[in-house]
Amino acid sequence: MKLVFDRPRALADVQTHYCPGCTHGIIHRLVAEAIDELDIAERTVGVAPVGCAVLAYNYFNLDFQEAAHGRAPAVATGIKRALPENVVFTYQGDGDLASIGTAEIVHAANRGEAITVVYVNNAIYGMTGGQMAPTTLPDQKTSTSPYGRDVSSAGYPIRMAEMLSTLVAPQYIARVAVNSPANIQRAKRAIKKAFEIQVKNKGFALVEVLSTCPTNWGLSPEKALRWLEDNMIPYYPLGDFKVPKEVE
Amino acid sequence: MKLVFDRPRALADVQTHYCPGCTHGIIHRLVAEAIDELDIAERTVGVAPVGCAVLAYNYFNLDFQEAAHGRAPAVATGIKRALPENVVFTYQGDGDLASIGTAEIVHAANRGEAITVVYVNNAIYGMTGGQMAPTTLPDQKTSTSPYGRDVSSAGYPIRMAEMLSTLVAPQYIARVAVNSPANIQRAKRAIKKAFEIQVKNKGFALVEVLSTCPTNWGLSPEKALRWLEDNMIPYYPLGDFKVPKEVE
Amino acid sequence: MSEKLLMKGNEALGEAALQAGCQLYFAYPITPQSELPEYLSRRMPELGRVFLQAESEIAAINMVYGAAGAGARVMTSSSSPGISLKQEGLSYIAAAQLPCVIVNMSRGGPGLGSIQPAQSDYLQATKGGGHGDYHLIVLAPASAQEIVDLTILAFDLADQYRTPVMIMGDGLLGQMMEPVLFPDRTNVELPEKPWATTGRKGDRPKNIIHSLELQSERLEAHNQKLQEKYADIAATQKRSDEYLTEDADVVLVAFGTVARICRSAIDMAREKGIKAGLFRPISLWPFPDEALARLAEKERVFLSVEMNCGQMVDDIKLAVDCRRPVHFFGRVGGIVPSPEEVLAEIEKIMAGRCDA
Amino acid sequence: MSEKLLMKGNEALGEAALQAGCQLYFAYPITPQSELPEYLSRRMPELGRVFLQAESEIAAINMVYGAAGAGARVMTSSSSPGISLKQEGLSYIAAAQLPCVIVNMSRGGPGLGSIQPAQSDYLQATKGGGHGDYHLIVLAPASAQEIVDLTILAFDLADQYRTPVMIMGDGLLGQMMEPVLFPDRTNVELPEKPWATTGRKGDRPKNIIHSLELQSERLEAHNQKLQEKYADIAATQKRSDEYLTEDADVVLVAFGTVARICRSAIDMAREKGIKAGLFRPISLWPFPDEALARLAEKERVFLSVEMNCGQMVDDIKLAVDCRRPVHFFGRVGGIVPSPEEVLAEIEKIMAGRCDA
Amino acid sequence: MQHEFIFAGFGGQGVLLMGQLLAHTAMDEGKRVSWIPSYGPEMRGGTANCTVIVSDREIGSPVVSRPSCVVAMNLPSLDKFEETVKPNGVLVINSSLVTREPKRQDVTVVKVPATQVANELGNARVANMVALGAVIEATGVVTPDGLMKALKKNLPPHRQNLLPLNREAIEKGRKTAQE
Amino acid sequence: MQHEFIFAGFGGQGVLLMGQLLAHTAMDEGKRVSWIPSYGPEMRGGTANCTVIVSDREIGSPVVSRPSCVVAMNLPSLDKFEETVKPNGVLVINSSLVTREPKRQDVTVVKVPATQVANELGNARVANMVALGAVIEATGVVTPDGLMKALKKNLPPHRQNLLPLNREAIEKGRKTAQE
Amino acid sequence: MARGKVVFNEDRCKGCELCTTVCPQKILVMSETINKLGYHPATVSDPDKCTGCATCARICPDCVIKVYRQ
Amino acid sequence: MARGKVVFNEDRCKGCELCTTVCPQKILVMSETINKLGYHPATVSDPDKCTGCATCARICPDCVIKVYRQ
Ligand SMILES: Cc1ncc(C[n+]2csc(CCOP(=O)(O)OP(=O)(O)O)c2C)c(N)n1
Ligand SMILES: Cc1ncc(C[n+]2csc(CCOP(=O)(O)OP(=O)(O)O)c2C)c(N)n1
Ligand code: SF4
Ligand code: SF4
Ligand code: SF4
Ligand code: SF4
Ligand code: SF4
Ligand code: SF4
Ligand SMILES: [Mg+2]
Ligand SMILES: [Mg+2]
Repeated sequence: MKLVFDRPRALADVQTHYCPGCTHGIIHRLVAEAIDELDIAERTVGVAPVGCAVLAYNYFNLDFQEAAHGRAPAVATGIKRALPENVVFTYQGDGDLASIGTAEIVHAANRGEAITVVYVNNAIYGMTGGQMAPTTLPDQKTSTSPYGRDVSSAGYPIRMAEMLSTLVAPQYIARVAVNSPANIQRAKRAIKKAFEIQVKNKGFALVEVLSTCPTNWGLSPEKALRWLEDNMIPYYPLGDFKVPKEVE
Repeated sequence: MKLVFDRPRALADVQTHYCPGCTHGIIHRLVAEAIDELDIAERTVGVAPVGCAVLAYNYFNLDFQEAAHGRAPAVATGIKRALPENVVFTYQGDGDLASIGTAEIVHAANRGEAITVVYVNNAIYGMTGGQMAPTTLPDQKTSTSPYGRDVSSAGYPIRMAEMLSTLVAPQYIARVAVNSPANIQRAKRAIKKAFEIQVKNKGFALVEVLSTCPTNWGLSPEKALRWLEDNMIPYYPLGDFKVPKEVE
Repeated sequence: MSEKLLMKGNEALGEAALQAGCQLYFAYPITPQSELPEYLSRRMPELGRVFLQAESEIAAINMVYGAAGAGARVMTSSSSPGISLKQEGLSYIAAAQLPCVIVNMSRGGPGLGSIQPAQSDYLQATKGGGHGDYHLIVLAPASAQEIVDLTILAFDLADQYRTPVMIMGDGLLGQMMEPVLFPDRTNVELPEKPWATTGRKGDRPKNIIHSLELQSERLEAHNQKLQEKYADIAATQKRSDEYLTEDADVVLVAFGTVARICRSAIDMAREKGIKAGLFRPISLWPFPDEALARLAEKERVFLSVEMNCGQMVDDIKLAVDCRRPVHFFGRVGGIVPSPEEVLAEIEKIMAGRCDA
Repeated sequence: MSEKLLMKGNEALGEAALQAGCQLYFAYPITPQSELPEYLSRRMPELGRVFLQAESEIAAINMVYGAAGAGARVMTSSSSPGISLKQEGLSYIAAAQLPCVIVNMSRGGPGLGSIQPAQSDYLQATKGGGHGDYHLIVLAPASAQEIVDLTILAFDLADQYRTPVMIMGDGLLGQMMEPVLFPDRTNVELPEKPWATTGRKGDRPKNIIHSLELQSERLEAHNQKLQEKYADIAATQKRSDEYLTEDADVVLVAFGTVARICRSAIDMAREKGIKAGLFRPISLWPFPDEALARLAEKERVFLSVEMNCGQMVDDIKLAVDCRRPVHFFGRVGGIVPSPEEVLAEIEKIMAGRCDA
Repeated sequence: MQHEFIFAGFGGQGVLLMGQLLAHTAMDEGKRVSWIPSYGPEMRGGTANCTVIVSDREIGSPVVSRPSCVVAMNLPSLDKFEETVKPNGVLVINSSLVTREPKRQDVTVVKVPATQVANELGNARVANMVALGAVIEATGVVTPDGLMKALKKNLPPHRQNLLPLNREAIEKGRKTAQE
Repeated sequence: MQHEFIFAGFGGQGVLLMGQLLAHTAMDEGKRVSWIPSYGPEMRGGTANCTVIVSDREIGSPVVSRPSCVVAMNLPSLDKFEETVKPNGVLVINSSLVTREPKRQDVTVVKVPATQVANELGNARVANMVALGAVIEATGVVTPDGLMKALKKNLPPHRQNLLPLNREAIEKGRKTAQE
Repeated sequence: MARGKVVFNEDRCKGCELCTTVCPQKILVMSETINKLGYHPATVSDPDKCTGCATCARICPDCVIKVYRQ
Repeated sequence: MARGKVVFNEDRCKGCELCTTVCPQKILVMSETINKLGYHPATVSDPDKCTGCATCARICPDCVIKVYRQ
């Protein structure tokens, strides 16, 4: 029998600190698979800001920079401008990218910075213990929205993929989810495409990945997948929002 | 003969420091007229960040707060939440709102903060002497884009009205220009509507006003109006991008 | 309220703020102060007050600026990296003379560091982390009860002097539960704020909140006014506490959490016959230098114990006019020194002293 | 280059950075340093290097972090409020030990203040405006030529110690034209940076740039490493200059622009028979305390002259071990003191001294 | 007189609550008290512990390196904290989960099959109360009466129905310690 | 020997350039020099001035409160700076625009109808060169030759055609001052 | 007789000329004189033709012009 | 004979059960034993039915599962 599925080389063979069933782990693997398949590990630099994935530098077999909360796109810009031949990607949470780091992602996208952004939207601040995120759904209870998110005061969950798609420069913007084997395969293709674009076209690409946080949602891993499907996907529709002509 | 046109009461009877022909002055008047017509001067608080209009507190007969660069929407949020019965508006430049203050405007808009935003887009950093703004047009020469804005490195001029219109909460978003008497009248109506919405619906409203900077564009005031018409309006189309049902 | 409650420091702080009349709270999540926003997100809506999670620390401090300028009692909180982000805003608030309360439950640094307790933002807080000549009043509680008392005081001082006041704690103080009593504040009258931007009604001249002064002479005059205010605060608002200093040969200087560790170490030293005492700055700015100078009149040695690399040492040296030896012992990175370690340090110093 | 050029300080700084091999520059516009980005926006594309106007000061410092981590020579510049915004980033850069150069052409504060020259960010720069125990090397030039020399030095020190270096000037130095000579640097070899994240090629272990240390013990060890580095820098990198101090009865202490004003005042004082001299710190951190202590061996008085409210005074007192009187004269808000005013201050002190 | 406790166990065993209840009781009985949780890195899982001090006078360090009593609800906790107990102190062990014998000879060892007792009572979650009963019996830090009062006061309204169960658990714990 | 100049006038009169050219000349003649503009609030319009110091030794304060020479290209400049000239200093006045007589008796007053001369030369913009000619004549701070060289060196390539005009302007200015 | 009348607050005029470019009657011109601010202010050359349409006032950035109409 | 084979890196399993919910053959179950991390690891109940489709491996967040196919 042939080995048909194994840990990608770009993923370090270590145990992660993620909670059981947290889909951060799946997304890590998809990123590593894309890097393996494109054979770019030797020239890739990852950037992970603080958030549950802050220790990503331990989990990838890649050069890595840790970034301050929200600033990964700026850090990645610095790296990419210094090393234009390298492949640079950020791995950011929703609190990170859609709240404190709004200016940085908007402007990196607007400049068409040739980086790949993996945007993990789990509708919550995972690392800090489950506070409301800009992406938290209406009426969703979190530790700082104990009565449920009140959209009249806290506003609506923000759809970053759609918003960034209004900009001219970005080449590829898509939203995927990792709640089922089929969606994971789609997510895989999108993430790979986002890296391919950097390798080929040198443009900005972002993949928003709907992800779970069983711990802070207070659900079992399986129920969390279902909650994602039933609640997040209707609000955050999956699909490509911006596709470059050549790569389509 | 009847007096048919005079300085609005909300506009202080003092000389401004604006350069000859700078349309900041026109926009000030339109804001003051709207406030007079709605008779809300006694409960209005203005917020102006640093930028050519930083001294707006001297030019309006209104309570006023100066804000740090980019932070007017946050300051206005603080005021409005403290004084929900008051009318609060910001008067922000393009460098301010569309660059350093990106996160603050996106999130004030996304929260549906019940404030009125007057966004003066003159495609340049006026106050600091004509550096490239996020809104500077492709190939436009400025003191920090001496060879013309290179979109491949500096990105494309950012269309804030369009981008913010993808959000759920904002009630009214429009773009106007003050380059001709007819457009000034339209601008007037839009600005008034933006205040009316706050008075009636308590929602977020933003009017982007295309404005001139004769000094830093290196053009006479009249030529500047024409440059605005010929170059800015084609890139920044005028019109309503988001209109509330009730006020339409 | 007069019943004793067992509360976490972070929650006690939140409740004290409410009782001090805090009407709005703006902040961004960060460990180890999250119990504070979490507590207030439950309590403030109950009271019809404003809890708003801001999009960032920068937005939060600027919301505080706006609300304070509008005349409200307002607070924000964060921890070290988040406090660094607020430095521009703090400088603006100090310059515009707006009363407000800022909480720093500080953590190990620099950079992302750790979330464990630390005191390594002492210099940032006391020497001005932002630009320009300004000060925050900085209060450092050492127990949950003191968190309550100093939080209420912070709001009052902020209004009295129209100045930002910082409560400086650490994760340990924030997480620890201790009994607290809330003082009766039903009869407290909050001061008028005729300068607030609440709408220019009738013929009151317009109110302006600003810090721009393009004419250097006016900016200098404004700075002089601020300096006079700071001198006034320094003259009247220095706070400190002492424990067994009277006959002490070695005086430990420590604030917050560490002061309590030192207290235990002192008890242990006394048991061993070493006359140790504790000087505890409660106001870090203004630094209680005169009280310390009085202690330096007698010949004794000083030992600064801190959860940082010695940031308070210079203030102590200056307070004692460089006339007495000032030693230092510190742990950093989130490590809380143990009483035993501190005792060992005391013994070392006393031994050295005998040698000398 | 060896021809003398008449250049503005800001432009000389830009050219010096280019000659020092600065490959990338990220910044956000602010007066009074705009000539620097404007100059570099012309020059860097000519040289095939990277000029990028960032969306904010925060983005700029984080771009610097990224590029420095990738092994490049990189610079940013701003002025007071913009520098306050960079504090979190600076703490991260110091913690991650990334070499880079930060320019602060400071202006009147606090808050928005004015754009006129000031030195009121001294404490922010030297005591750490960000969180945690860290230092910047801070260099304060007093002429266009020194701007050139110290800028080049800054890049070299940054690499040598893997640490951020700040050039601290003010609008006057930035706007002033003076002759400058650029040293010949064609043979300078830039140090290797085996730690840089340039892609994990072959079997070199991966490189990681980070400052998180969740284990307190490791974070403490990292802090100790940083402190050792700072001690090393303090031992070898203190820089100062003296003028007529040998026989001086009164020693003025001043840096940057003000040092030049003092020089003139000293000349005037000498003409009147007053023995005045100047001690000029060039490195503000590490503060040249030993050189100052040597001056304090003789009985003389010190006068700190600053464009702030006396921020350097404590450093002087500590350097002279509180043994000599340290007076202060300052102007703020963008006002540059005149030699006449300083002279008057000197005369006052000398008169007081005779009285005493 | 000062008692210093460390309660330690798995995340779900309710060790934090156990400490809090003791602190509440002691406070209501007029003692000075402090309670601190171990608060680790911003991540999940693993073990938990808390430190409780009960004292007649002002409490100095709330951090304790040499507690007078350690309560080890599981094996890793015993491994970690056994060495720290003060000589002549008390070591309370949940003998249902801790398989090995303690090494210390200079302390009073109290073995309580807390999990087993709780299971017998029909609710594994009250193992912490069983252990707490043993603790107060072994140390005398608070009165049983005070503990019962504090229990009632601190159970949230919708949990008041669990009062009898918890009471019984405490009583059972006390009994074991008397043996 | 140290010369301290303040050049002042309307924004468009080229006073900053005038000072820069003098600084360039002096530098090329081996002197120490410094030039600083008045740099005001972040806004436009109004008057401009610059300070130039030319010295044999290291320059201390680049800011000058008592210049040895003031060049007032318009009336507001005279109003503002007349009082500051050192006794026995030089006051150069653009008499085409300055209508009043100077008050100072203790300084050498040089009146140059700079604007008028420039207009006669066909280009109002060289009034600054006319005045500068007068300045070097009245103060001797640099040689006429040096100034001409510096002029040529510092005119940008596309302006070299203006060299003769500027030269003539300087010469005319020198003549007036000789009178 | 003129249907309208414009009154200039001359000392506030910055001489930007914008009013002159929009007057439908083309009756606004720049004056030879210099005002307090140092600018040539705008003025009306042929007051009788003024219709009081206020177009000039609406574009004036400095609120220099008052308009009267019958 | 089985068409596929799954091999578990048992000590890395966090017992999240996700693999068990997606296996088309429904042959994955949670073991009674406890692994080094303190979790009940997943295991295969009926190896013969495994098709080697790798669905389980694809959803496993912890890269616990290697899959072989003929
Ligand atoms: C400046 C700053 N503010 C706040 C924090 C605290 N903090 C750490 S991670 C985080 C957000 C985590 O949420 P998200 O980005 O959604 O990532 P997740 O953990 O959910 O994957 C926050 C607020 C910080 N470290 N720095
Ligand atoms: C934190 C900070 N960064 C930079 C500046 C400098 N600054 C002042 S105003 C301004 C921008 C002005 O441009 P814009 O917002 O477009 O307004 P305009 O002057 O064009 O009307 C800048 C960058 C500042 N004051 N504060
Ligand atoms: S807290 Fe949430 S996002 Fe973070 S590791 Fe756990 S489950 Fe995943
Ligand atoms: S600089 Fe430009 S925007 Fe500013 S006042 Fe002048 S013309 Fe207007
Ligand atoms: S009111 Fe109309 S007609 Fe009269 S001057 Fe103005 S624009 Fe011309
Ligand atoms: S538009 Fe106004 S400022 Fe401009 S010229 Fe006419 S009156 Fe004067
Ligand atoms: S490979 Fe397919 S059939 Fe085999 S265990 Fe995994 S999911 Fe089931
Ligand atoms: S999905 Fe992975 S971690 Fe989860 S139970 Fe299955 S093998 Fe274990
Ligand atoms: Mg998240
Ligand atoms: Mg602008």
